[in-house]
Amino acid sequence: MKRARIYGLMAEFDTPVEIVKAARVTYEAGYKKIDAYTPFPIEELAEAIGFHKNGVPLVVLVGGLLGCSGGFLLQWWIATISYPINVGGRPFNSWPAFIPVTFEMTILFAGLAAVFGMLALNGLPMPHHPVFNVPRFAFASKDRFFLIIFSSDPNYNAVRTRAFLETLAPRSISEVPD
Amino acid sequence: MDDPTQVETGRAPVIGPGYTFGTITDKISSIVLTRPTSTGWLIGFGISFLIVMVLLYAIGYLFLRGVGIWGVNIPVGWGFAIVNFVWWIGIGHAGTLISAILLLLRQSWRNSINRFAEAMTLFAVACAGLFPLLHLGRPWLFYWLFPYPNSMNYWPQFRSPLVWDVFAVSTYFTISLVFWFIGLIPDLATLRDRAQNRIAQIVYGMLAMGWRGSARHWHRYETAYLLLAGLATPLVLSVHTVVSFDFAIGIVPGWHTTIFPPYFVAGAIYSGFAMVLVLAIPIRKFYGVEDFITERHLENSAMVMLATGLIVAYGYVMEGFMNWYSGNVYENYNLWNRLHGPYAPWYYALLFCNIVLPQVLWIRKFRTQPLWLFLVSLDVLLGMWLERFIIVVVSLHRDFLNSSWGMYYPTRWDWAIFIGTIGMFAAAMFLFIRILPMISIFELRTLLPEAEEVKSE
Amino acid sequence: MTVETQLATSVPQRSSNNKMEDNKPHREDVCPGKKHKLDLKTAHAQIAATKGPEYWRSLEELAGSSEFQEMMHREFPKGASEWLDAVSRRGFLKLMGASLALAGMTACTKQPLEPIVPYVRQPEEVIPGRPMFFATAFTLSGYASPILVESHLYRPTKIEGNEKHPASLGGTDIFAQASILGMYDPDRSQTIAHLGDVRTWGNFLEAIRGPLSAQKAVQGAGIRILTRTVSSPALADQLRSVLKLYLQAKWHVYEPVNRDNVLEGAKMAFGQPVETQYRLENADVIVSLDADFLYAGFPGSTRYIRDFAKRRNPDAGEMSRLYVIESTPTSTGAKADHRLSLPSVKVEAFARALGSVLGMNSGGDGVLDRDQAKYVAAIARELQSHRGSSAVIVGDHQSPSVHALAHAVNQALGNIGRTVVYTDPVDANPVNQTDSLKDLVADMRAGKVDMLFIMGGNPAYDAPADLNFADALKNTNIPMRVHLGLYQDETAELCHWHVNEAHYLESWGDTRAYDGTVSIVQPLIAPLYNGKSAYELTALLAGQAEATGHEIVQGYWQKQHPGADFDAFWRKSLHDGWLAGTTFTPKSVNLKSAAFPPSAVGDIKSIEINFRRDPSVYDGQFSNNGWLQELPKPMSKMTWDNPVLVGPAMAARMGLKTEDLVTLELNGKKVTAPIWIQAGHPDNSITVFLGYGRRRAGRAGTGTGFDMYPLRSSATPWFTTGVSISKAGGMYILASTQGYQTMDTGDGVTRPIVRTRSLEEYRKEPDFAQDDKPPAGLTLYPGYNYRSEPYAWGMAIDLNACVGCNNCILACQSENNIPVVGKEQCNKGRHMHWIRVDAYYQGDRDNPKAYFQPVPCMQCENAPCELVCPVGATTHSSEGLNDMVYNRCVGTRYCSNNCPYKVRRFNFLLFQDWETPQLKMMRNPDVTVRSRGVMEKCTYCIQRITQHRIDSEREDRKIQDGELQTACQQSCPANAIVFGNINDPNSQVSKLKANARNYGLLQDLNTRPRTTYLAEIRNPNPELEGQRSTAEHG
Amino acid sequence: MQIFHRSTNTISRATIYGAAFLVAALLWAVLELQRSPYITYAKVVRPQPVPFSHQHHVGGLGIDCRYCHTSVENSKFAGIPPTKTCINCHSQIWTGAALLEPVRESFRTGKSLVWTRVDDLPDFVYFDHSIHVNKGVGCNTCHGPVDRMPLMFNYASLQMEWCLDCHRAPEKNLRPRDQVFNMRYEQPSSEKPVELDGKIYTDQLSLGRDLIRKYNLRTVTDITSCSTCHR
Repeated sequence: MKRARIYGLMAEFDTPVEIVKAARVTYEAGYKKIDAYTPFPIEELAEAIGFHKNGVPLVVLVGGLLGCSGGFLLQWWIATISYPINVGGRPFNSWPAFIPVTFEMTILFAGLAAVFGMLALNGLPMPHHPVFNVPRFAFASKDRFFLIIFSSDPNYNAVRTRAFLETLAPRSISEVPD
Repeated sequence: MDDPTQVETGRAPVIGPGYTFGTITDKISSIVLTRPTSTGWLIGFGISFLIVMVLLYAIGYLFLRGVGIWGVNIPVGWGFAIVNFVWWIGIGHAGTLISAILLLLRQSWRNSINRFAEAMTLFAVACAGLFPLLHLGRPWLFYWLFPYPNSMNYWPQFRSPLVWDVFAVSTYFTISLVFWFIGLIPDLATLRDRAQNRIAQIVYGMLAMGWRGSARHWHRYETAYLLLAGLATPLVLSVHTVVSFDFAIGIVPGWHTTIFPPYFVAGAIYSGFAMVLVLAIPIRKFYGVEDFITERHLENSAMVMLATGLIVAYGYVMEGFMNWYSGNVYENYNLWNRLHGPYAPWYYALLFCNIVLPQVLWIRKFRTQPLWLFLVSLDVLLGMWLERFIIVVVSLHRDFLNSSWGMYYPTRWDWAIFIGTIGMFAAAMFLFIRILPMISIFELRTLLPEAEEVKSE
Repeated sequence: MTVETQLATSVPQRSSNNKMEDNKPHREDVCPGKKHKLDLKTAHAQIAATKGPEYWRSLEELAGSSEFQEMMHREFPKGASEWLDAVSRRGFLKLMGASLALAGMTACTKQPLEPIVPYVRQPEEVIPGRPMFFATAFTLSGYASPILVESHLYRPTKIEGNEKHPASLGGTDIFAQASILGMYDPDRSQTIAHLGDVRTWGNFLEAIRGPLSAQKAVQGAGIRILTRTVSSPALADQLRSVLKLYLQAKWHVYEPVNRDNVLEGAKMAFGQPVETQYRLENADVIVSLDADFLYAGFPGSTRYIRDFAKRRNPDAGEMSRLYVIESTPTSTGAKADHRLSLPSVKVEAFARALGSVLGMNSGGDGVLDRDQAKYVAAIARELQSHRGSSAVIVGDHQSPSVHALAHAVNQALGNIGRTVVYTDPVDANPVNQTDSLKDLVADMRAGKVDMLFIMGGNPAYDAPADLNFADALKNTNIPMRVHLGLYQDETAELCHWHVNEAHYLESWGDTRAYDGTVSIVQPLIAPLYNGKSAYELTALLAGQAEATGHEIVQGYWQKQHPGADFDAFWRKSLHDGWLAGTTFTPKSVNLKSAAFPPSAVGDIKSIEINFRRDPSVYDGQFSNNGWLQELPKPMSKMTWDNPVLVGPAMAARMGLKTEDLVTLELNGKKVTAPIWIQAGHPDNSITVFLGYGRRRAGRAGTGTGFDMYPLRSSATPWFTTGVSISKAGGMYILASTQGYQTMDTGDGVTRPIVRTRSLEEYRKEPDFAQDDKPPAGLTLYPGYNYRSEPYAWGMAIDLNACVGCNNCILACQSENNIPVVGKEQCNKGRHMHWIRVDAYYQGDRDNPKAYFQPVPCMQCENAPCELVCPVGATTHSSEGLNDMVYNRCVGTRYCSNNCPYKVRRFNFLLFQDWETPQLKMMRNPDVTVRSRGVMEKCTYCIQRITQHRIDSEREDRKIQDGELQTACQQSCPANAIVFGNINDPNSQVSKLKANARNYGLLQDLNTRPRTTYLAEIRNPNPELEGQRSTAEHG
Repeated sequence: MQIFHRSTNTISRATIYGAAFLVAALLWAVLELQRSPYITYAKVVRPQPVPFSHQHHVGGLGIDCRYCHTSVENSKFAGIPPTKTCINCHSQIWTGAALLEPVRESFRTGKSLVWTRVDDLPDFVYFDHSIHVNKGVGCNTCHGPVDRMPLMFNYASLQMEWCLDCHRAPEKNLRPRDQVFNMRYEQPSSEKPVELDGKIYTDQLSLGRDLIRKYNLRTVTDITSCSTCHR
């Protein structure tokens, strides 16, 4: 593959403990544009790279409220405005009977919001990504843990950054072509 | 929370000793990625596929001639179709329950069974979803149950539990589906990276949507997953509650009972876990994953069954008691009819299957020995089916006016469609096992000591 | 005959006051049916496009289509293929239909282009879209039921009673109502046939000319004419003139269900044949000796029901008391205040005992036991204390002596002229029909017969077994045997010539009601298959081959009513439905002998067998009528079969269960049939019903049930002893439409379904039926306000008046296009009747009390069915009707499950017949024809309500009370069903609902039914109370 | 290793989020279709044996509707004229016209003309002309400007929503009874006021409301009950 510009420098570690340690050090060393890749969720890691709160809960809340109000209003409108009709002598707005559907709609919208919100915020789907250019990255979904410093980081410097990573004693360091 | 690594006295661990991230990954992904397919699988799938053909034939004939080919009549307007519907929906409760509720309860042992439990849920709900459609007199008009702007200016009737059903079941299916899919994404990524041939890579790659295990992604992922669990928990409880409304809202003696929602939910979990065991026990044997689905899992599931079984038993007792206590002639007769009427043998069979026999689970041997547990689970599945039969048919066949009493006899078409759905369910399970990781790989990884160390620091 | 002479001459009574039609039979619009739809329309187009004779010819073409022929020759009950699982041809059609349906949802809503076909010249009286009503009369065994026929563009669609006629007063009977289906029956004989090959009328004239002229020479010594009972003055006159023409010719009469005993009884008492009429409105005490006078088939029953019901109202005047002494349980027995279950052979003894107490020298041996004797005493006392206001009625089955005895008793009690009236016989040729047939057979065997004309009737099937008529017909080579009949039946099979008869709705004629009043029978439609009437055939014998029925009948009456005003007289007669001044005047006859020779009854100890006309198919002439076949018989609710009735005690003794097959053997003849255990049937006695087991009836009648005629002999046509019963082994499925025939449930509770008390109890506690009425404010909901509406429809059904005659069921079936589903479906509990009549037995099963309860839709204000319908296919109208929108229904059947009254009916399969053109013509165009997969139910005849509302609104007025009647109400001879506006406090229905007896069925469920019931009050004789266990208080 | 090309990112996102819109679009299309003339035949001329022109007979010659549609005032069915009605005039005029041959033939042979139904409701809908005409619903309110139709077509969709439009607000369309058969009637406006019982109306709604009272129409609840049209 022709030499393209660099996306970042990637260091490979063996254990969760190492990567978390490494991430902390790197962050404290002033590298802010970094990320870490692991085969399973490690809560500490997010904090380590300075990622604390995310927008998912808000999206879900909005979705839930939409579903709830939408669900009830639909039924209410149908039963009292659109075509009010006497069913078994019950009042047009028999709201207790509308609760189940309202509830289901709430869950449905909130649930879908959670899923698609999460995907959107994560920028997925993204089948193509520079990190995949690194052959060993295949192990990120098995038993290896990767730390990357993006070339976009102000402090990034091909030579110094590599040196810095060396100090973290990774199993390997590889350049990530963009 | 309990440390899965240390083995309590006599209690099996949730994961066998000596596994690493790597070995777990390889062992599970190999089941999917290895070629060629095992003959056992081919035979099993072949048989279930044939049964699906029977189902299709039966459905074709049904649409051709109308529901009259079934045993339904006046007074028994609902027969096998609704019985099977409730049965399947009930079974479909275990998956989401395990993945959602047990997740919230931090029951880490769930990690190794939730994946195929969820799949099982989806397929069960799909089978269930068939029946409300098939049992319609004019199935091609099913879409009138959905609110859509039409030239008649007319809408569904939202006071009807059947409409609630439509919403509950479709919501449940959708949420279960996305829940299951979200859980799959990291494992799909794993498969993508393990897959050897191009097609597999592309397919798994597409489904994985480019998951790369970024810490940020994991963070949002976990939040979303947790929220979904939080949403799915009330949902799963609501679904069978709504299904029970189909009956509880009616005025038919034997239907019109306030105890139905809780007792239906309990029953659902009961049969759900039974089905989980019926699937887990053979699977762990044939694919040699006893180390991931250990006796511990079997035992825990057995305990859940025992507990829910007792709730169900309580339900029966209260039902009977209320029938008598109400002092209402029709309610009284409903009880009498169950005990002495033409369907009495079925009622006693139900009591035996659901209440008497499962008590053996008090004995540890039956909880831990796969074969026994398997048989008990089958018995529970049968029992729960009988329960729905009693509720639907026996309540309807003798209600208020003696002049309108009748009997219900299922026809061969009733049976064909019932068994057909079982075949459909099996076929789907086979396919799932073959092409997707039946055990959540990444969640299993978190159970390993190495994974725990981070926290212990 | 052209349609002009046919119809221009017929006179409508009510012209178009409440129905409309727009040239197309309405149908539910569903995709699978779609494929047929175009066929249907074009077919109809073809029919309507042509006019006059071609109209019918084009119909014949349709009827002649191969598809139709194929169906006609299928020897299954109608629609049999529906439940034969093999995919039949029709099944295949439906496959295509279904696939069309599944092809695409939107495709469903696209309508095909429809032709619309106007007249070329439109008749004056026709307003397109509005029906006309013609008065005519239906005749059964010589007795006429005066009727009005609703006609849409000259297509008769429904039969109603003629309320202006004294013999009807608006009521009808089941046979009259069902006869409309008989007319459209696609299995009817459609051609003249010679040895089975199709021939023309011309051919027939050819064939008959020679032999007839040959007979001239011998004064017609070889001519024999066999008819059914003839009460038609014109026909009788014709026949007599034929006999004058051929002095040696003979006219024989035979009906399997004849009144020989009545005739002989009258002769025995008065030396002359007389007709006995009863004036039940004057009767305080009625004693029925085996007389089923409250059910169709008993002359005058329609009127008797009305008069009887009038006297059964505990709130107005003195309530009459009815004693019934009978063997076979009948609906009359069910209404009795005291029913004595007595084998027929002992009834004579009972009568004699009664007679001797009342001072006849009637003997009265000691056959009766203590209880029975007690009855005799009690009844005698009652009769004596009600001189002039009592009536003893004897059934046709009882021996002449019993009839004579009854005449004597009535005379002695001074009832003549008050409750009992004698007139000339309605039968124009009152001979002993059994003897008449015997003579004929004798002549046949003696080879004296050269030409035999069988006009109507089916002797080959229903003649007494010992006469062996069929054999006589087959093996005594009579050179010319001619059969005139509606069907190519068992008799037609054995005749050289078969002439297809014109149905009475297709031809001119006249007939007499039980009171002698003559009605002109006017055609409602030109003969579908160019059939000939008996009048025309007789005219042929009299040498007037070309005479039309119209000329014959009008000609005859012109002779009777000469004078300038004949045309006016004629038009009035046609319009009113009867000829003024033809009613018989009571005649005074005096008892000639007081001797009552004992009639021979075999060994009383041995088992007795009763032969009875079937409550549904009568003597077999209606056995191809699907409506009647599927009509649940009043006591057993049996459909499509005639099991052997056995009493509980006897069944227990012999170890018989319902549906067991048994073999009956009587003087050498054997019949195997299933058992039905009938509560109230006396011990040591069984009952079999005639009219089933036909070989050549048609798709509905052929092979249904069991032929009992082989056991019936001319000596003992109604009952005899000495029958032997033996288990034949095996079972036979019987389709009864009622699941459970008592209000007692297994847990020892009696449900308050039919609420009843004795008169005294009622007087003490008038509001006994109210106990469980829920308080108005019981529900959580505010409730819907109907008071502000101009109309709020409601119905009240008086259980006291209802005699379980089944009229309402048939009226509803005819009015609302309700399909016939066949035995198998009935057996599955899928019968479609919108109104049913439940029969409940209470108390001692050997002689229980029985109650009838008609159950239509209750139109609940808090309707449980509506609440659960997911698509809102059933909702409430502002006038309180529980609307059912068939085209919205998707068929979840949830509504039916949730209906505590189970009055909803579901089209589990494609029950409606979309193929047969005749049946399409019969449909009521104002009611949607439902297709497969939709729920249906009673809506208080919404089509009638709407029509009356529209008509009244056009005139800016309100609908008058009584102006609007539901079909069931209109047909009810007892006025038991009252429908109207409950927002109008003065309406009849409001008044009834205010009555203390008024209660809602299952009212404790707070469904607030709009249909309510008036509790039943019985008027037992205190002297006899406790005679029988009375456990029915609910 | 990199399995996918860079472009797949955009493509995959486009497909996922695009799918949503696609489904919506399809649904919309179906709903449009069911209202389209393809289904309703609205404004679509149908094949007829004779090209009868209402424009000529009504607009041109000013023949009253009731001359042909005789039963419109007292039957649910307005009535299709028998051939005789045509011949009444056409035995005098246009006796030779080739176009009219089918009519003459029908009259000669006694075989009816077979027209194609124009305003055709489904068979489960029971519409009654007489009541509408008598309560002040004009012919052209539903049938459109028949007097300007050379060939006949159904003006409205005849779908339930269309019926309900009027049944839910009759005042929008009512007119005095004597105007029902007036093809040129216009709803009251300040330019063209309508007079009724000596009162001058300049807007439809006030006229309509008074007519509802005058002709004592049933309430909207009444006429939107299912059984009003379905039996």
